[in-house]
Amino acid sequence: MTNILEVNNVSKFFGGVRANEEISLNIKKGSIVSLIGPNGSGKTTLFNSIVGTHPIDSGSIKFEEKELSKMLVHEIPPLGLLRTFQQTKIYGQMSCMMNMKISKKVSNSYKRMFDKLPKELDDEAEQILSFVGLYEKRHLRAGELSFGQQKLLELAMALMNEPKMLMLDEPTAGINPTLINGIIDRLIKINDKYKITLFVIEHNMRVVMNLAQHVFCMAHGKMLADGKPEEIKNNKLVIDAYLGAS
Amino acid sequence: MILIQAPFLNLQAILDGLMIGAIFALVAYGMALAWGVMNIINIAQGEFVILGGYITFMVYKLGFSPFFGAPLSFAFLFILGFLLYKLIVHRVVDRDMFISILATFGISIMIRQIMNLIFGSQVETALTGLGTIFLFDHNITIALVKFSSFVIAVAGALGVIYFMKTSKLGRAIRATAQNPRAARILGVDTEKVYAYTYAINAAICGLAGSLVVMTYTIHPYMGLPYTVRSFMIVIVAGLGNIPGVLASGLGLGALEELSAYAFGTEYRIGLVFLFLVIILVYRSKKLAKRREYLK
Amino acid sequence: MKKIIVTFISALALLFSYSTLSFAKVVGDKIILGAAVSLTGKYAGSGKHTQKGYDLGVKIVNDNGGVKVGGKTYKLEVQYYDDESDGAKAAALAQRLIEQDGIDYLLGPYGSGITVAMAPVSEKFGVPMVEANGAARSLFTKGYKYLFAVLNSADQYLNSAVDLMAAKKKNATVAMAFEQDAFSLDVKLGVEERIKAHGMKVVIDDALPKELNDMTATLQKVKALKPDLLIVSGHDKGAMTGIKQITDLKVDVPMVAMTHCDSAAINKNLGGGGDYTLCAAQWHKSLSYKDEFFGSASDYAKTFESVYSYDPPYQAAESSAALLVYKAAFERANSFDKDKVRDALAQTDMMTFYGPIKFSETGQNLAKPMVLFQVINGENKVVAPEKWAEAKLIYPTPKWADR
Amino acid sequence: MISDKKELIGFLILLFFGIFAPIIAPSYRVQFSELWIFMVFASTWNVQGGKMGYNTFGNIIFFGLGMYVCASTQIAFAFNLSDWTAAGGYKTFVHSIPDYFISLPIGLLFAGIVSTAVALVLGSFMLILRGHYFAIGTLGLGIAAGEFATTVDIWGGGMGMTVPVWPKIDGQDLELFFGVGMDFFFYLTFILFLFTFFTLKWLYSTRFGLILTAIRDNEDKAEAMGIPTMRYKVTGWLFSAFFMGLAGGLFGNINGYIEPTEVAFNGATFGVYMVLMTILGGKGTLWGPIIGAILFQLFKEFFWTYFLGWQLVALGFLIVIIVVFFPEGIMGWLRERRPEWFGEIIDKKARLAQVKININD
Repeated sequence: MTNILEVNNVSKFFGGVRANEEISLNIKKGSIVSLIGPNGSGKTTLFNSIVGTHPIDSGSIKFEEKELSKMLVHEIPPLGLLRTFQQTKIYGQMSCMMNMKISKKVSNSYKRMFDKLPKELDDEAEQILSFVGLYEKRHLRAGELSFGQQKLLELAMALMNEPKMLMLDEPTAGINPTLINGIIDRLIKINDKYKITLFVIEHNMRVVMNLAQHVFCMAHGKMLADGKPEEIKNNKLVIDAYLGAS
Repeated sequence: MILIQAPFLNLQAILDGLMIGAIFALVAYGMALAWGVMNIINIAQGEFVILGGYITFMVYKLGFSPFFGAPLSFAFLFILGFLLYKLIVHRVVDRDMFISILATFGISIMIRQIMNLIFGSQVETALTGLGTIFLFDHNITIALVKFSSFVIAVAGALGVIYFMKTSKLGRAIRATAQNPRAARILGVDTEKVYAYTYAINAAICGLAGSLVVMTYTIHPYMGLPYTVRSFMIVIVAGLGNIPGVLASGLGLGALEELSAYAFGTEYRIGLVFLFLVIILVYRSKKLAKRREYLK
Repeated sequence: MKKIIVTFISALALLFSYSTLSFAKVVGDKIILGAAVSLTGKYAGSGKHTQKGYDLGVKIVNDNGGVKVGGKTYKLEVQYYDDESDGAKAAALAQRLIEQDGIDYLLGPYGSGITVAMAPVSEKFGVPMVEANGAARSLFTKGYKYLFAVLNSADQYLNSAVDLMAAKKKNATVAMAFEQDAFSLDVKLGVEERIKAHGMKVVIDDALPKELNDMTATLQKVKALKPDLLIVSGHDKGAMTGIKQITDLKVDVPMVAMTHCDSAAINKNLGGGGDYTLCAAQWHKSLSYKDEFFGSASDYAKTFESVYSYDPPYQAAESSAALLVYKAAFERANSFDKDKVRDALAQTDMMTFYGPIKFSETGQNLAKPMVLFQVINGENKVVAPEKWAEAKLIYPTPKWADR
Repeated sequence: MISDKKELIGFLILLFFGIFAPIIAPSYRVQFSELWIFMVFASTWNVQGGKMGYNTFGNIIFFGLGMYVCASTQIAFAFNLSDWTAAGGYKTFVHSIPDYFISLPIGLLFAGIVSTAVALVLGSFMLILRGHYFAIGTLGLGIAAGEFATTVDIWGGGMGMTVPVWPKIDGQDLELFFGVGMDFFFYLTFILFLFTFFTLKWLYSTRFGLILTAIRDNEDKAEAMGIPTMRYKVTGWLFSAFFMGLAGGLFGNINGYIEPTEVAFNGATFGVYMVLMTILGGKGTLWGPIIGAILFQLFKEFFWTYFLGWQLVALGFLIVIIVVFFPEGIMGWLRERRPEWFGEIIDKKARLAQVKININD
């Protein structure tokens, strides 16, 4: 199977701090991959580097053979690579439906700028909202949702955009534990129903074990180890890193 | 081009510039304080200055030397600032900054009009009776009053900085500036700190004002340029960079004078504002390269 | 949307509450004149002189039997608005005075710029406006029919100063600093003509900003280039700032000429710094004009001082004169029809404490000359024209070293 | 075009005043024209300040610019502009009737176009700034514009310039079928308001409108979702600039006299009014600015009449009250009280639908 994302020797420094150092990883098309590591190990920085939030100091990032590292933030999603945020980012003053409708992928040509939103969008949006279980809240202002619900909404918005690959930053953080299994099921469903590659930062090992087919582990800005979940679980370095960190 | 015909004028211009720049720097320092600590932009800055000027002018009218007015203006504006905080400003401190801009703008209008109603809007100035020094056989002229106001301004600024470094309140203010929540947890009464910060800011403006009325002229509607100048100075220096504020204050003064010599006084205000825009854009362009923006 | 409806109803209510309280041009025994003067804003200083001038005029006219029209005596009254020294607002207010308050006779605002903004309105509605503080000559070049100015136009202000200079020194050098506004730029036009006529040389020509409080740059240039004559025009703040900094910097110029010296009271406020300055004035209390209401010019000064306890600047005097003009016009017209009054105004030819008033075709008062006085140890002494000179011109200004 | 009933009522009321004001209250035409223009101010400011979350003090630039461009086009159409402005004009210039009515629309058109073009240039670098930096930056720009306009001699510099007067036929104002100059411009301003109102109504109903709101709520997210925000921000500014330009052109003609810092680029009054009106009525809504403008105009007239000399103190006080106690404005207050009016509902009955979907999933 081909690689959808290839990260080669990416380094990012903030002043003296080595946030990412010589990170390399490949992600296979259609797989579910998880990225773990103690806090401050540079996971989110890596996400930011990939989606162009900040320029990287060295290395290369290829998404379907296209070099991302020189692209601007808004140029990357149209390629089909999307990310969600650890601290949820949603359009607080607008209703959930609006949040969904805007997220629909449309070309940004000046011609299409002033299109009306097609009716069938409502249907699609409602489908996906109900899929993540926000259907009845759909007319509320997104800002009024709980943190967990906002996470779900952000996920739904991402789906609305029909990406090829989705990068989720701690999708289960702050979500009611009883719902977590539901989330896992849905993520898996997303993966095989919509054929979306998932790249998930996650702390909750249970989620990782049930979700990921392949796991990368970072520590202190370096790639520590990678492999099948079970291997990682029993990997000495990984355990030390976590213990060392916690 | 007169600056080339008479080379001494350049030096003259820079000297004049530094002397007016000191006053700008003082006002700007006040703004930086309020901005850094309370995260509000005080549009009423200029009106505080002019009001301070009028207090000193009153003292002068009563027949005292305006120099006695300086501490009085300082004290009066301190009280006024404190009251204003308690009445209005404390309601906008933790709000969106634009709210604070508008609110203080409202305050500035009120102060301006009330000054006009109380003092009338004749152009006023206070005479110190100080002489003039000539250097390089009359090629360089320095009005002593300007020079002394320069000294007072610098002394005032340094005084406040010293106060910030040493006194208990000063330390509390600096702590709050760095991290209000942490400061609160450590038992700093941030409300009190804010109140005093705003009062100190006003007081500084008052001092500057009394220097303005001694050196130049005032009337109730001359506030805004001081506000915008100080804003610009703070932007150029960067928040929390006190020496930077003083430096760029002096720099702006010199630049203005030079431009006034070169293009004529008429462009002066326009250039100030244009310069402000250029600085803003330039700095954010630079940040944009790092895909960031001025926060 | 209920809110909107409520709003509109209240809007309607307020609307008509206005129209009920709007004045008529003549109520009972009162003739109501309308005026928008600068009570706030950058011209408020002079604007208040104007208002006091009007009020004093009204008072005196009313105390001396008021206005007799059709055998009935009426009292004058002025309805004021505050134009905030803002041309746009002034124009709107003029419209408001005419349309909502039903005013048929306007008094001018303070300042050329604002008069220029108001004149089109009075013209549009055919309402006569007697103005006493708008000197811009553009006012008299537009063929306005309803505008009457009791004062000389700005381009005559400082000409005699230039002439004096020319008399003292052949091809002298001149430094000029003018504010960028309708008034000062007109002063400049006049001055430039004279300068050309005398073949003088302009060495400095600076433009001053409207929010002026520092002229150092200009004055330092003057120090460097040593012109014979320095001319400054920038309303009160120009005069104040100029003298103040000339004093501070000890700038030696043989002759300094300014406008607005007396409204800024530079002879009192600046501790002798203003001495020897030449000042253009529309009027001066030492002039020998007379009328039966105020008496002589100096009587006017006394009356004014007794009421407002300061020396009347000419802005006040000319404003008071405007009221006399109206009184005479009403009585001549013997009617309140605004066009009759307008025609009566056009025929005005009278002597007042302020000087002779006779309007040209364009509504300009050409009968009265400007005067030029010099501040001589704290006193304003007329030095030109010869006819009224009460003191001899002191030239050159003594060096600061010797003062 | 107007679906909602409440909206319809509001609109009909506006229409009523728009058409009949000169008849029922002829002496208030000026205030009404001003009111329509204020509504344009507020509505266009709302595109940045309300919808997009970019609080600008700079929209006044386009107003002033439009004023000058329109006037000078009108003049240049018939005469030599520099003659006209030279020293306030020694000759008197009078437009012939056809000249007047041909030059006016051309002038207005130019006013709109030039303002828009300038907005494109300014926007492309000013809109990099965010938050209060943008606010103060545009403030500086606005004041600088006024200061530099005083140095443009072709526009009469600090003296200002007069605008062609309404044509006269042997001394009498030309009567059109609906009245003289004042009425003419009254109706023009009203038409301009309608034009603005419906354009913005349409704009807000498109994807573009939604994206503006998205930018306000979370610009980073919008970018992360692949929206080139800069392009949308600039385009949004173009709309405001165009209508402000037209408004300026009309205002110049109504006022009859243009002066740089007091009439054209008067940021201290108009520049601030438009912000207040919008906040008073409610940012980010279509009707908020309109309500705000009405209330503000009422306040203003009231102060002028009953607070002579104190009116600006009162205004300052009003500003403080508004921003301190009603930062959300009237519409915001309504939204708190009546969320359902704004379609904020928890849709209980739809649970069934949800189940259905899950099944066939």
